[in-house]
Amino acid sequence: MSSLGNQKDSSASPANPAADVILRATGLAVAYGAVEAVRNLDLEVAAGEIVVLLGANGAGKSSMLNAIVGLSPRVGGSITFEGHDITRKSTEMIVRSGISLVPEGRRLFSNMTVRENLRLGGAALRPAEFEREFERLHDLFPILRKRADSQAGLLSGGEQQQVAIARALVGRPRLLLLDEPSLGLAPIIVNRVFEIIEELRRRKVTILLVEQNAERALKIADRGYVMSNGVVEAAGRAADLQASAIENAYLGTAGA
Amino acid sequence: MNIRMKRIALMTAAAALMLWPLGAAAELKPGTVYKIGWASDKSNYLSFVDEPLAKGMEIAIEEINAKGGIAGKVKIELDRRDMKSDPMLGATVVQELIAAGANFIVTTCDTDVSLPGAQMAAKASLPVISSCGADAAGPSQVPGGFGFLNVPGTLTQGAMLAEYAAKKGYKKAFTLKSKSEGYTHTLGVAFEERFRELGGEIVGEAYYTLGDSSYRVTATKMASSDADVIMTNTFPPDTTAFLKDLERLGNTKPIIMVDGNDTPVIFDAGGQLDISAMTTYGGNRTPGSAFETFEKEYRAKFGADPESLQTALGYDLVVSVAAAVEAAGSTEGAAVRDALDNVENVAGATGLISYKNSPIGRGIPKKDYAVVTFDRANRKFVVVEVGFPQKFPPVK
Amino acid sequence: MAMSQKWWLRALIGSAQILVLVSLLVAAVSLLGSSTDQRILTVFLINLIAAIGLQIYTGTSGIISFGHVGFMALGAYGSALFTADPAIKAMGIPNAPDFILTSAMGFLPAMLIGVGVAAMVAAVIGRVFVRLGGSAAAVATLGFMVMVFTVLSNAEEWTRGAKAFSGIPAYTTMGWCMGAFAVILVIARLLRESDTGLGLRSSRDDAIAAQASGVDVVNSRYVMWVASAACSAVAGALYAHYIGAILPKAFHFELTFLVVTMVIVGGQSITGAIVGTLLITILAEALRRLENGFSLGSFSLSEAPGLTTAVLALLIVFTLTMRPQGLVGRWELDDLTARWLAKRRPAANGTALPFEKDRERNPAA
Amino acid sequence: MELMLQQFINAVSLGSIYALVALGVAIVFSILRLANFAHGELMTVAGYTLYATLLAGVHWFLAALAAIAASVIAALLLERLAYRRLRSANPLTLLITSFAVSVALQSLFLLFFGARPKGIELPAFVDAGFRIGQLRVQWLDVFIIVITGLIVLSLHLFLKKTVIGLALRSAADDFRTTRLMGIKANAVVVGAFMLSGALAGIAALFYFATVPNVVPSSGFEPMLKGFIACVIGGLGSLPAAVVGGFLLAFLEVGSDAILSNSLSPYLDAIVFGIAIILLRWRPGGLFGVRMTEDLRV
Repeated sequence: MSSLGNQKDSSASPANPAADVILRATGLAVAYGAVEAVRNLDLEVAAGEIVVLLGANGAGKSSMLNAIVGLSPRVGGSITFEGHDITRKSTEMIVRSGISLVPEGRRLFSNMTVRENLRLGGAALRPAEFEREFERLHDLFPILRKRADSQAGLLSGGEQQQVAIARALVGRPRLLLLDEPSLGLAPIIVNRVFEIIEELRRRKVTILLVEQNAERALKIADRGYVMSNGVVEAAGRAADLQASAIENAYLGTAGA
Repeated sequence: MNIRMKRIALMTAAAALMLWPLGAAAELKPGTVYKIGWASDKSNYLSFVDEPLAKGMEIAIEEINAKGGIAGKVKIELDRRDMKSDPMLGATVVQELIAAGANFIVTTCDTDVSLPGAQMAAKASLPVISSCGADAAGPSQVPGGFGFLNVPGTLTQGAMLAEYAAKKGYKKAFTLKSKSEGYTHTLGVAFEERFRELGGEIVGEAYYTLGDSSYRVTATKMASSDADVIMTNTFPPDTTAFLKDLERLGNTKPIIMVDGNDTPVIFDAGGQLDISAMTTYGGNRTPGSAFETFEKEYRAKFGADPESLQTALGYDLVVSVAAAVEAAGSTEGAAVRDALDNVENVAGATGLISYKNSPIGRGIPKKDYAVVTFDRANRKFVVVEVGFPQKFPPVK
Repeated sequence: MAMSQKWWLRALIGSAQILVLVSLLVAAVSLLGSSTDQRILTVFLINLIAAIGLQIYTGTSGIISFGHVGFMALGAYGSALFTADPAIKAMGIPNAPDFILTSAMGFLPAMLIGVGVAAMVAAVIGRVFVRLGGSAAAVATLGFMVMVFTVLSNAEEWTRGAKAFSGIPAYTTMGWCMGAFAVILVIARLLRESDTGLGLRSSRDDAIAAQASGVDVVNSRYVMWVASAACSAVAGALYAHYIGAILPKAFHFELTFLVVTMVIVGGQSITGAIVGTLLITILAEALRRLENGFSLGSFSLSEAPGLTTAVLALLIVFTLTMRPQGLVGRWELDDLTARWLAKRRPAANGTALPFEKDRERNPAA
Repeated sequence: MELMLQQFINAVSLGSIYALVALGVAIVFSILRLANFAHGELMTVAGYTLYATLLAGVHWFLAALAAIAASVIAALLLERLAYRRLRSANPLTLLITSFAVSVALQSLFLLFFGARPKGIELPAFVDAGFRIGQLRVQWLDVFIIVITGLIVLSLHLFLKKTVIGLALRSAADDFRTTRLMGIKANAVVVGAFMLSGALAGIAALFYFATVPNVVPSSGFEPMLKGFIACVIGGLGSLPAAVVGGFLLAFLEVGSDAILSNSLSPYLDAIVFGIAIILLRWRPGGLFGVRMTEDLRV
């Protein structure tokens, strides 16, 4: 449909035009005081897709994710989720409407147990429902069974990342936002994280992923956006982006 | 007339001569107003005594003004302003009152907090009285002899309490004092001094901080001591908390208390009151007494029983000042000061008041104390003894 | 012009600007005000010195102290004991040591003794306090204030205990107050603009980063702590020699909260302390006069005790709700005037203004 | 021996009240970093409610419930009217605001009820007790200690087992991430103030059972004690608040019980002195480690 260099054209549309677009950001702008983090950004995610946001540090990727859930100060544009305008909604209402964010650095409640962390992730669920969801997650995250009553802060980084993802999933979100899930993890653990993401894909979970590890991210993603200095520099099918990205210095120098 | 008395009489005469021209110049003119300026606490912790005092003063002022004023000529006006128990603001307010034409200054119910304001009044040659502050050293710290107290002070009351205790046959006392204030300390010390003098022994001393809620450690110590009487220098709400703690420990030792507790709130303390007594003012409370008349007037005006003894002290203050102004025949500061110094047997609500030749010290009135017990069923005080201590510690 | 300005020059210019404004205020009240107004002005200046004293520590370290009124008390008693009339001391504190009983010093040497005592106490206990931040500091300093109060209330041989210590000569005049104010203002600004002060201020937001860039936070705080205690003691000495009779209760919770509120409402700068003191003095006085003046007719405001205090407290809440950083935030008067000048004459060469340059490191939270 | 046991009971009973006050202070602090000076006034509200209802002849049990309800309502009003706008302000501003709120409330109490103490007519059982040998035990103490134990236990279970409880804990740890769980920020803050108000109300019942009078400034002393207890234990941690409360009570009772006459007037100074030394040794309090720099400007 499009190739690298065609900015913000129809390539921003989902891979499968028939699929429903569930998240749509239009002309989004985010600013911290005088510092603009994201400018005039258009982005779409369709049901069942994995979309990856790429870019160097400070490109505005995390600000973008945070803006979707209302944690970053949005100064312009709009966001709709499943047809509803969520631009002015509070974080908790956005989360309750079906979007879940796994924040950068995992941010588990370190003084609480794994089980308690997950219970909060499913805060809206009734106890019985929660138990069912908790059980359901066990095959994907065996760690939950083993360490359910361990203090979250005492787990290893990889284990914490799994718990963080599980915590985001337990409330059965229709869109999962993953912020740098492989950051600071050993390579072997990173493999495990990507395995989990692939498994989620098989289970038809819609994911918007922010990732530094472009090569691996593009392998599992359907589509990708490349951000630099707060704007989208390129967008398109993951395969196209991948081919160009490897030979092009875009990703390495995007933040320069 | 002995030589000393003669000398005093001569000196008084001389003073009167010296003041003559001034007095003549400011002779009481009909239709004029005598303004009492009061730097009072309306909104801080001393307001709990100044508020009832104000009501008592109001009654006395109405009574006097209804008869045409002092000597039938000069009406009294009260200008009461808030000093929030702050000594610095107290001095400011006194200055303001002087500027507003006050003839006489009243300060709040604490001689120590009052002192800066009192000194300010003295500098302007106005007599000044603490509404119910009780430190006998107070007047001597105000220059020019302008300082007065409205009550006989902690030394005499402490001695009165000690004499009562000795009369009851108590030998060993345990005292509770606080160094948070002068009143809560000097009275207890005077009691101890006089009690020892009478052959008693102080077997224990405890201290509290004003506003403490728990007296259990102290109460436990007291209950388990070999004291045969407990003397406390507290006032409510501290007293009620203290007595409750004693009650719950099953204390049976008699408790003697001080005038700060002369308020119906004390009856919340419960059972321990049955074995307690208290010194206070207002000796004679029998039917037909000045005290009873005052209470009647109070009820007529405010539709309720006086909320504390301070109401009567407020009445006393005004009648003493009015008597002095009448005797001076002048509203001039120094003249009123000298006249107040010579006031003798003025009928106040709490009995006869005399500043003349005060045995305690210049500026400090002599009036009888009462020892009262508690009629819990009717929430009334019962006078068991009236009098004044034989001896008391000197002013320090 | 601003770029090359030396830190000490900036401090002096800033002090001079404030001094001019306060002098104008003093002149106006002295010429036009009643005797009561002048009295209130003197009390205002004493509170001002106390507030600046506290701000020297709080404004630079970002740590609150509820203990500085304790230093005021030490300054007050220290100075009063050496100046009071020996005849009165012989009556009031006959058991005090001879060097106190016989002493009848002038104001300045006695004040310096009071200041010295406070500074010494601050130096001894300072090492403990400067390591505390946050609530721990709040409670510990409050504890220090209670300890001073308790000791003064109990040291009957020296202080007459809880009773008023009187006979203190009325040395405090408007001239003394203005002189002391000027000196302390300059000291405060110099400390604030010095490397120590600047480094410490940068540590308020990020202590670790500041330490990494070479700021010795603990020692810098210690310097400010002792200096601020000494300045508070000056306020105490002026207080004692103005009021003529002091008692421990005068230096307790109420004065503590008054001074702390003045500082917090004003902001984090020396100018802030002044603005806060001015605002609270004016509000309290206006309400007080309203209460006293409103006694005509059937309704009298003075029959509603506590109402004016409640109104004052609510105004403080309102002010802080509107401006959580305090009225002037972290700015000094000279920053504000420089900014104002810059707005009027758009900078031709685009050089950074001093406050922008220096305070970039220390942005408001 | 009996004397020591008696003082021990005194300390446990006193410690229970301190612990309840400290818990109330700590719950709000842990979530908002607000050292709420006006916590004492919540107790005073409960005190005046007790006074008014008992005076009106209401049964003591209903009066107690009314008192607790009143302080919960007062806590919620404070949150809504005074603190909500300041939620992101720095802790020192919050502290001074809460102090000003405390002064304002005291002035309003003075305006409505006057400065004189108002007597609270306690039911007779409050004074009843029994003896074990020489030891005199009051039912009130038993009651205070048992109820405090139950409250601490049920609070523990509440924080451990319910989603709201978990949310309160997680908000104390990381407010932002708590919101990412779909938990309403307002609900958490309001919940914290409700709990704090309820604890203040219950603490007030016990407090006014020992001091049967209420004055406008009644709440100041217990608030200060609760605050000290929190800081000694470690601000921000609820178990630490409980331990701090008991520690402070034992410190006070212990020093008061053993001090000689010449030293006992210095009790306040000694208790504070020990607290300061403790803080010097562990600036975050005995059990708190992460909250040392909370109250910076």
